[in-house]
Amino acid sequence: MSKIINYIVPPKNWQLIVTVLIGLIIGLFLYIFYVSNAVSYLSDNPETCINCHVMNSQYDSWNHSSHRERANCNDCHVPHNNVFNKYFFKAKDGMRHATMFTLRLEPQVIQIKEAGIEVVQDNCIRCHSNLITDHRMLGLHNDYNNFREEERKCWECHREVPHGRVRSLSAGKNSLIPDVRKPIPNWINNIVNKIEK
Amino acid sequence: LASSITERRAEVTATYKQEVKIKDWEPRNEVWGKNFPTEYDSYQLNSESNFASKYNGNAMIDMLEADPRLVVLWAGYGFSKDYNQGRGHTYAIEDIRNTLRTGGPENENEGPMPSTCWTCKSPDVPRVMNEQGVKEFYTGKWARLGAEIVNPIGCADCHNNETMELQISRPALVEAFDRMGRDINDATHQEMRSLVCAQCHVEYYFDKKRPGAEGSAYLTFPWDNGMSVEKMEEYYDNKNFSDWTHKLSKAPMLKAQHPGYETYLTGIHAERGVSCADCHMPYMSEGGKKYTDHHIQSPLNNIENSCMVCHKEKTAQLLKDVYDRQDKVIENRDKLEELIVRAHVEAKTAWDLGASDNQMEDILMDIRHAQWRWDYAAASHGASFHSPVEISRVISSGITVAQEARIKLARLLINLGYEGEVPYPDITTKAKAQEFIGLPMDKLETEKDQFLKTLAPKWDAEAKDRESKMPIIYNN
Amino acid sequence: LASSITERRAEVTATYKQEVKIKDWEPRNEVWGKNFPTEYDSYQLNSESNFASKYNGNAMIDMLEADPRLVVLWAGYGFSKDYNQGRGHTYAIEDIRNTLRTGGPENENEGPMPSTCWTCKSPDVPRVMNEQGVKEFYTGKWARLGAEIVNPIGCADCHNNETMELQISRPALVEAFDRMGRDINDATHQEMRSLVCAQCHVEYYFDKKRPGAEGSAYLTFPWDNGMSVEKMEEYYDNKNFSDWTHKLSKAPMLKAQHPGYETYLTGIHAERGVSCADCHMPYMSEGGKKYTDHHIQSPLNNIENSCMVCHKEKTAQLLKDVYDRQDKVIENRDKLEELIVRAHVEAKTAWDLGASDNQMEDILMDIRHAQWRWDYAAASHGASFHSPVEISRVISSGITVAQEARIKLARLLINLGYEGEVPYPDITTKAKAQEFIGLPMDKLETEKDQFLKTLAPKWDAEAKDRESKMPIIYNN
Ligand code: HEC
Ligand code: HEC
Ligand code: HEC
Ligand code: HEC
Ligand code: HEC
Ligand code: HEC
Ligand code: HEC
Ligand code: HEC
Ligand code: HEC
Ligand code: HEC
Ligand code: HEC
Ligand code: HEC
Ligand code: HEC
Ligand code: HEC
Ligand SMILES: [Ca+2]
Ligand SMILES: [Ca+2]
Repeated sequence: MSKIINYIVPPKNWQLIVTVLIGLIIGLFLYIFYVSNAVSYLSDNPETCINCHVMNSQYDSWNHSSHRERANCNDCHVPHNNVFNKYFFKAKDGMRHATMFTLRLEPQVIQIKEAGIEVVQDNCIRCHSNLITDHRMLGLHNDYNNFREEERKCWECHREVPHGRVRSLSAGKNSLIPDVRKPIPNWINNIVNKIEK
Repeated sequence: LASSITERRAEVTATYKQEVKIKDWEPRNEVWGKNFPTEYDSYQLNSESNFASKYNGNAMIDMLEADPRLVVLWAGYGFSKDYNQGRGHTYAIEDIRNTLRTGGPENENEGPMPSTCWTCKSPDVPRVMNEQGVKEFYTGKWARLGAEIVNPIGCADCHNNETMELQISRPALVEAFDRMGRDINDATHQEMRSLVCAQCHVEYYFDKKRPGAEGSAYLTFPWDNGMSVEKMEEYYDNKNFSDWTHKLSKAPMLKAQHPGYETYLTGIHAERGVSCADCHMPYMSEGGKKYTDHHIQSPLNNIENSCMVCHKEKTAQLLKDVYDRQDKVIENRDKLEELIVRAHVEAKTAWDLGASDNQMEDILMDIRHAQWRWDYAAASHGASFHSPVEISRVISSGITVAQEARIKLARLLINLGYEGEVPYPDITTKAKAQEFIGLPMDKLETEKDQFLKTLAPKWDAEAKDRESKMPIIYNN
Repeated sequence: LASSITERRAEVTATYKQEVKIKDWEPRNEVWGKNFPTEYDSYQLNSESNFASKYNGNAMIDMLEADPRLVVLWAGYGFSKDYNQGRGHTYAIEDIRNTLRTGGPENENEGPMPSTCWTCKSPDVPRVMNEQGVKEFYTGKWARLGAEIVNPIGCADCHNNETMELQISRPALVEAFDRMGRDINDATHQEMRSLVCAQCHVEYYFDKKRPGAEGSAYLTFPWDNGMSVEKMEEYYDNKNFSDWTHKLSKAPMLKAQHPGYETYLTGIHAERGVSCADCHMPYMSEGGKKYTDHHIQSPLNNIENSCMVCHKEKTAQLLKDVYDRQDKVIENRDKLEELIVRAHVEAKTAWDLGASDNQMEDILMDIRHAQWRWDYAAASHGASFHSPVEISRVISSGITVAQEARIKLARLLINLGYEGEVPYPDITTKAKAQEFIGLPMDKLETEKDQFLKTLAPKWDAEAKDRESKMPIIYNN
């Protein structure tokens, strides 16, 4: 055991530098976490999604849809079959979105990915299963509803649900998007302004 | 949650008992209806016959009266006697009995039509095919099966009786796929929602030379080279096949019969994976449950449930979209129709002036090809909406060929001593047109009346007797 | 990383300063570009000339070489000398100077074309119109304004210099709306996103009889009766107007010039409110800011940002959709083209055999109408995608009329003693076709070279001098 600790603990003359470095890394991480409002990413509040302006047009279209009162982003876009899966999926997606956003890799027209499609489809069914399940058919033939529930995407017909059909970073550009908390704290602003002057 | 769903499903299986057991080959729609009352109720609405859209609908419309030029185009062929706007599936039996095309048979060996005509009219067909054999089904006169085939198009045509899955009940479609090197078993569910229709809403001909089935009128879809107007034409040309010889022009004619599926495939909706059922059998809801509308009709009578699920435009706008396309396509289809009428009449004039077979050969082939194109565009009833760009293409090429025929005729006629334009016949009414081509309408109508009063009721009685012996098994 | 996030946030809220003051009538795009560098940078990309789609694109393509039948169709008219695939807006000046159609003027009173030709080529146009007057602008030879008009199509053509709002800078569009009883001031913002294009991408003619403007070649859009192929034809027929007399057939011809806006209006995208800019100037984003792509080109070079905003399909599928429509439409447009070539040659043969004016009159009107329809379909470059159903309709009717002419010609030719078909000319290359119609290409090219070496550089020098006196006012 102590062998291992010895192995990890750097030689005396390095200890200060390493401690400072670790402190810096943790600090920077926390800073990024803060600046990017990552905490909010863990919540179900739709406002968290428009933390990134790239999600504005989806927010806007959802905000004008009949689902606004009934389903938030995560109701559709995150798996709800168990709690672990929910947060795992969120973290995975969140990481990719954040990375792409920061590296400016987002395309003009964002398209939902294969994995996301399945999640959403499952969620449509989760809420609407009553309507689309034909019990009589189930009694006859257990697979009958496969088609309605799996093979075909609901939004092949319900093309406007919930985001409408026009998709681009610029769609709904005049919409009222709630003002997300200002990301740059005043003390940083002050420092920056001082340096400039 | 997942387990909760499974549980609920099991529950459901238990509660929803099937009222009756549907046996193999059950042709009676009302028997299926006992298990599926919602679908059956909507199916019954197919008997409505009061909706007329601009060009289609389910109202009874005498198409020869509406457009007497058709009489001339089909001179020498059954369609010049009688042709009506198609109606709902529940009319299939009534309409085929009533049409003058099937004549007035007095017994099972009489009449102008083969038994094959029944193929697309009833769920009795798979039953009888199973009993008699396919080749045998296609053999003999239409009247031969009159007592066997009495239930209008229905459940057994499209559904498996045990699982209710969509299934193909007609051999012609399977055989055609086979010859194209394709297997319907590979079709996706969504494709099946169109393929059940493709059993009937397709171009066909009666092959009288099929090896192993000589003597029968074997129902065949001419898709071996492809489904485009050119590829099917090539198929028929290669086989030297013609449906009839035109009474005026003596051209070896082809009749295009409702190539609905073939033309639908070339349109944007098919390209985007929209099926026939999506528009003609949209989901409806009753008591918070979705079911498939079995009132199969013009979607223009139900734009809200069909188009508007996918398109957010207003009803009036969508109606306008359909009519705009139909108007633009049909404007030139009408022109082509007139040009072909002229070509037939000019060709007749040439024969009358002593033209030789040799001089006429090319001209007659042009007429054949032009009318085939016209009919492909006209008989595929929904196609000026299903695929307006392809249908326009077909019509343009038809006009080119029709006019080529007329250029050749113009040269020939002058050489035969005819000066100027051949006058357009007076065919302003159906009666005048039928007289022009020399049809004995009174006789045809009398024979039909006779048939409907004597033979048809016998068929019904015989069928009633047979069906009374087919028990309905109730699940207790 | 952290700073990148902060930076991007900052970007969004950043406001920009106007670097320069843009004066009224400022024609220089680079001056506007100082205030709007993002738009200007994308505008500069209009100089790319390397993208060729199946039928369009911005690559330099000699259309007469690609399709020598055009030479025959336009015999006796400028287009038979030279006609290229249209390119980006930045080429407008270069291309109009280079084309053999504008000839090789040696001074301001020479050359085949009127000054009106400049109207759609530059933001200098509104400036000069303001200075000289509109009627005056349209008066005189093309060479007269060579030194005035040097900046290729740009900002002042579409934008208000103070507000940057879209605005109309060309009187012809406003006048045409006026005659139709409409007011462009009522146009919505979305309509403006097409109307700025409708200043140029429209059918036009030069009215030489305009009351009050006699002696000028007054730019006029023939929309008084409507914008359809029939309504514009009616307009020209009523006015007895023709662009030229065909060299072979002597028909009084019409040239259709890019009725892009008129045909777009008949398509589904216009019906659904999609504007030219939606497809040809899609939104882009740079640094968190959205801007309008000012690289105006074939959307096929940018499907991801244009089509995919509204369509979920893959790039390859959307490309196929466009090509499918173009292929289907152009197949018959090509056929029509051939039929009209034949008609011209047959008509020439008839004249050669001594046909009378009287005998030819109807035939020549048919040829006029057929070629007008063909050109309406062909010159409206994007239209086989913008509105495939309408364009198909137009082509079908063109084929009917072309063939009517040929039926009449067949009768006439035999009467004049000509037996059989008139042979199709050998026009397999541009050179052969130009020889066939008797064009002195060497002479035309020498004159053009001379012009480009002598007069054109003088224009540039004069313009440079003038612009050097137009100050750029920097905001401090
Ligand atoms: C850090 C900025 C940011 C935040 C916060 C954000 N997104 Fe995204 N999102 C992006 C970017 C960038 C893309 C484009 C990624 C791509 O195309 O792969 C994207 C793409 C997507 C997609 C389509 C791609 C896929 O993965 O299927 C969905 C769905 C999505 N986001 C949903 C959400 C939801 C729901 C939230 C809130 C819980 C959210 N986003 C919050 C930046 C963000
Ligand atoms: C009712 C279910 C539902 C809700 C609620 C919902 N979405 Fe979506 N979302 C969908 C569907 C369905 C798609 C796929 C749309 C498509 O392909 O046309 C989608 C796609 C997306 C995409 C990818 C863009 C695209 O068009 O493919 C993003 C990003 C996205 N949603 C973000 C959000 C955000 C942010 C919210 C909350 C403000 C939200 N969604 C709420 C169902 C939903
Ligand atoms: C969290 C539960 C939930 C989820 C997930 C959900 N819905 Fe809904 N949906 C509802 C409720 C509740 C309503 C009724 C809303 C109302 O009437 O205001 C509704 C209404 C609808 C309607 C009718 C109203 C309209 O907007 O056209 C459609 C269609 C619909 N949902 C389709 C979908 C589809 C498709 C999805 C998946 C992409 C989906 N829903 C996901 C709960 C949900
Ligand atoms: C391959 C299937 C098929 C065959 C074989 C077939 N039909 Fe039909 N029939 C149809 C379809 C599909 C329609 C509906 C057409 C429409 O309205 O678009 C129809 C419509 C009809 C109608 C009603 C409309 C009218 O024309 O008056 C009659 C009657 C009819 N068929 C008689 C016949 C006769 C007689 C034969 C034999 C020569 C025959 N059918 C062979 C499929 C077929
Ligand atoms: C012309 C073809 C056709 C005929 C005839 C037909 N059906 Fe259907 N039926 C369909 C199609 C297509 C579906 C949708 C299947 C799917 O998508 O899974 C369907 C679905 C059904 C379903 C499943 C539940 C639902 O509503 O979606 C039942 C039950 C059903 N039909 C009963 C009947 C009965 C009973 C009859 C006779 C009265 C009948 N069908 C006649 C084509 C047909
Ligand atoms: C067994 C043959 C058969 C099958 C299978 C079939 N049809 Fe038909 N269909 C017909 C016949 C025959 C008619 C004409 C009946 C008449 O006019 O008497 C017809 C008529 C129609 C009509 C015209 C109804 C009206 O109101 O004018 C429509 C629409 C139609 N069918 C659509 C479909 C669709 C969609 C499917 C598949 C889901 C389908 N059909 C399957 C044979 C068939
Ligand atoms: C083939 C097209 C199609 C598909 C696929 C489809 N629907 Fe529908 N849906 C319809 C039609 C049509 C209606 C309207 C029924 C009515 O109003 O009678 C409807 C109605 C609904 C409604 C009720 C809307 C209201 O206004 O009350 C909901 C919710 C819904 N669908 C959800 C779904 C879900 C969830 C899926 C995927 C599992 C789905 N749909 C797949 C065609 C479709
Ligand atoms: C299941 C979905 C669905 C249904 C149902 C549907 N459409 Fe469409 N429609 C589409 C799609 C997808 C397109 C292709 C355009 C696109 O990609 O947005 C389209 C295209 C069109 C177009 C443009 C094509 C053209 O020819 O110019 C028209 C018009 C149209 N539909 C009208 C209708 C009408 C009318 C109905 C009802 C009879 C209908 N649609 C039913 C999905 C549908
Ligand atoms: C996108 C929607 C759509 C699809 C998919 C579609 N149709 Fe249609 N269909 C229409 C419309 C709209 C009409 C025109 C109805 C009218 O004019 O009244 C029509 C007309 C018809 C007609 C003539 C109806 C009548 O009233 O006489 C038949 C038969 C038909 N379709 C069969 C089919 C078949 C078979 C398929 C698949 C192979 C199919 N349709 C696919 C929308 C559709
Ligand atoms: C009403 C506006 C307008 C007028 C007036 C006009 N043009 Fe154009 N011109 C255009 C447009 C728009 C295009 C691009 C067409 C396209 O590619 O679709 C074009 C393209 C061109 C081209 C490049 C393609 C080619 O044909 O080689 C030349 C050169 C040209 N015009 C010369 C002229 C001449 C010479 C005149 C006078 C006879 C003239 N233009 C009058 C609008 C106009
Ligand atoms: C002032 C006249 C004018 C205006 C305004 C104008 N154009 Fe053009 N356009 C032209 C001319 C001239 C050309 C051909 C230039 C050449 O080939 O030298 C052209 C070429 C084009 C091309 C062909 C480019 C290529 O890559 O082949 C497109 C696309 C185009 N214009 C679209 C538009 C759109 C969209 C608008 C409005 C947003 C517009 N134009 C406004 C005159 C104009
Ligand atoms: C052929 C027409 C045309 C020309 C030429 C043109 N623009 Fe634009 N411009 C547009 C259109 C269309 C828009 C979109 C306007 C809207 O929707 O509000 C636009 C928008 C803009 C905007 C608003 C911000 C944006 O990007 O949406 C600016 C700034 C701009 N243009 C600058 C310029 C400059 C600088 C030039 C010259 C280099 C220029 N434009 C040339 C048509 C044109
Ligand atoms: C601003 C939205 C928008 C843009 C951008 C757009 N479309 Fe469309 N498109 C539509 C609408 C709306 C329809 C009508 C059908 C419907 O209602 O779904 C349509 C219909 C179509 C159709 C069917 C019509 C037909 O002719 O059969 C095709 C194909 C199509 N679009 C391809 C494209 C392509 C390729 C592009 C890019 C060059 C494009 N669209 C750009 C909105 C758009
Ligand atoms: C729905 C999308 C869409 C709309 C709206 C649209 N276009 Fe196009 N346009 C296209 C496509 C796709 C092509 C074909 C490009 C090709 O073949 O490379 C095209 C081709 C063109 C061309 C020829 C381009 C070339 O490369 O030479 C011109 C010019 C043009 N369009 C102008 C216009 C004008 C002007 C308008 C409005 C009046 C307009 N377009 C509206 C999609 C559109
Ligand atoms: Ca009908
Ligand atoms: Ca071009």
